[in-house]
Amino acid sequence: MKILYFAWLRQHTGMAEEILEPAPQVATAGALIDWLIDRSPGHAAAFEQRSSIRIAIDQAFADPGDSIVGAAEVAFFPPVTGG
Amino acid sequence: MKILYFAWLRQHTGMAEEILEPAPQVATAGALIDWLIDRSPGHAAAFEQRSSIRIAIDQAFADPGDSIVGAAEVAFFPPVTGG
Amino acid sequence: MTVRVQAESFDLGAETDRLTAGRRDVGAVASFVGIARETNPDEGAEPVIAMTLEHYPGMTERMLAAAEADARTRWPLLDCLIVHRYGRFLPGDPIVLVVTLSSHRQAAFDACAFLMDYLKTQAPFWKHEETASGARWVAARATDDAAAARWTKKD
Amino acid sequence: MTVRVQAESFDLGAETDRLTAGRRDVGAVASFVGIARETNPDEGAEPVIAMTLEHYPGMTERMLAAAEADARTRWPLLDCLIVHRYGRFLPGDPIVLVVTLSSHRQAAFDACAFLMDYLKTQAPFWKHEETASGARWVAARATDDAAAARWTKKD
Repeated sequence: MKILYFAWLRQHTGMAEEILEPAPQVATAGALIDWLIDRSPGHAAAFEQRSSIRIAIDQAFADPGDSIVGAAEVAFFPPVTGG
Repeated sequence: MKILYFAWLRQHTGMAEEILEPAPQVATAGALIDWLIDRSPGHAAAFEQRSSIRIAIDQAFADPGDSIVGAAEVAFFPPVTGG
Repeated sequence: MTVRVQAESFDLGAETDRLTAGRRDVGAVASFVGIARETNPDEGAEPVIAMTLEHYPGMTERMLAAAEADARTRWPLLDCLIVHRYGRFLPGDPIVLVVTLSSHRQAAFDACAFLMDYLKTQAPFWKHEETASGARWVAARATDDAAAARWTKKD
Repeated sequence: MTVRVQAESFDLGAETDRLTAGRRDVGAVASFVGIARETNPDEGAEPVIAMTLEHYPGMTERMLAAAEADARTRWPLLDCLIVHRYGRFLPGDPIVLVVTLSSHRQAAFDACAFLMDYLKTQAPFWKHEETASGARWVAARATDDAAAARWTKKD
């Protein structure tokens, strides 16, 4: 599974993306965040303002409760500030 | 006093403008229309759809009851259909 | 802040480049170009071969300048351009250009729409259309008046 | 109907000329250009030296195409163009272009404003501003969300 980080999440994790295989019990986007937070202090910092973090599963906006089973790509980012 | 005609009023009168000195008792735009109607069949035809005719006195929209005393320019035209 | 009433065509890109050149405060440039159409606004009517716009020289410029001044009191505009052509046009010919510059998009959009509604309903222009079966003066459209009335109801 | 996400700049005049070329059915071309500003949206904040827009390649294009399809179901558009740039911009640099073509002006204006509200609030772009005292990620603005919400309340 490809995990993508944008904006200040990318700066905290120190990477734009990583390829990971989460444990089988990590079935939702919210559970994936819990799992990622344990990977490094940078990951923990990235997800600190957790309520403001937006999620996309396979390039579609998603909620923390949405399933990531079978997803190829999960992205985490701040609220968008385009144009 | 310069009298201006636009669009189909101009076509009916056969002229874009004329310089006239209305009789002294012709004090309002409405009275001026009455006075102009008697000048020619073309003028009468121009003012036939009288309720739809718009008036400008010295380049400002006006009503039939508005005074033309001292005005330099009175224009008559159909509802505008710009742009 | 500029108003031009002219026979010549205009260039949207050149006009907006000129308006924004050297500025660092403009965030939003809204623009509108009105074009002569072959299709008649009345359903099922004949195609338009050409259209002639007649106007009231002097009064037109005065009214467009007043409309622009009105727009500037309603929205925080950084600059504004109105170009309106007169004469004979073929389908596809550009007729009217409005460009509004502001810090934020909503002011630019609203002022641009306001000025176009004004041009359509208040400015002394008259449209004469040629079709295969003859020519006619175009009647005022109720939808245009309704669009313009939005801006007075607001107050 | 075109969506482009690119680093290169764009030319408003050339794009609208291309969209209208040879057509006789277009009466209204509404367009919007969003430009990098020196002035910070927050009152009293420091001048912006430069701004970097980061985006989510793939998802951005997909979302803009969906927004365009949505606009086409809401308004009778004859054509539509969205160009959004990414990268680093100086004040005065053009960032985003939306052009909408319709028979009538209201549809063109509304669709253009709708697409801009969508770009500001839904498309995955993130703005990073540099000022004399440092750099920061720009926070989402409540007024932008309110502007976008207009279009959902309607239905």
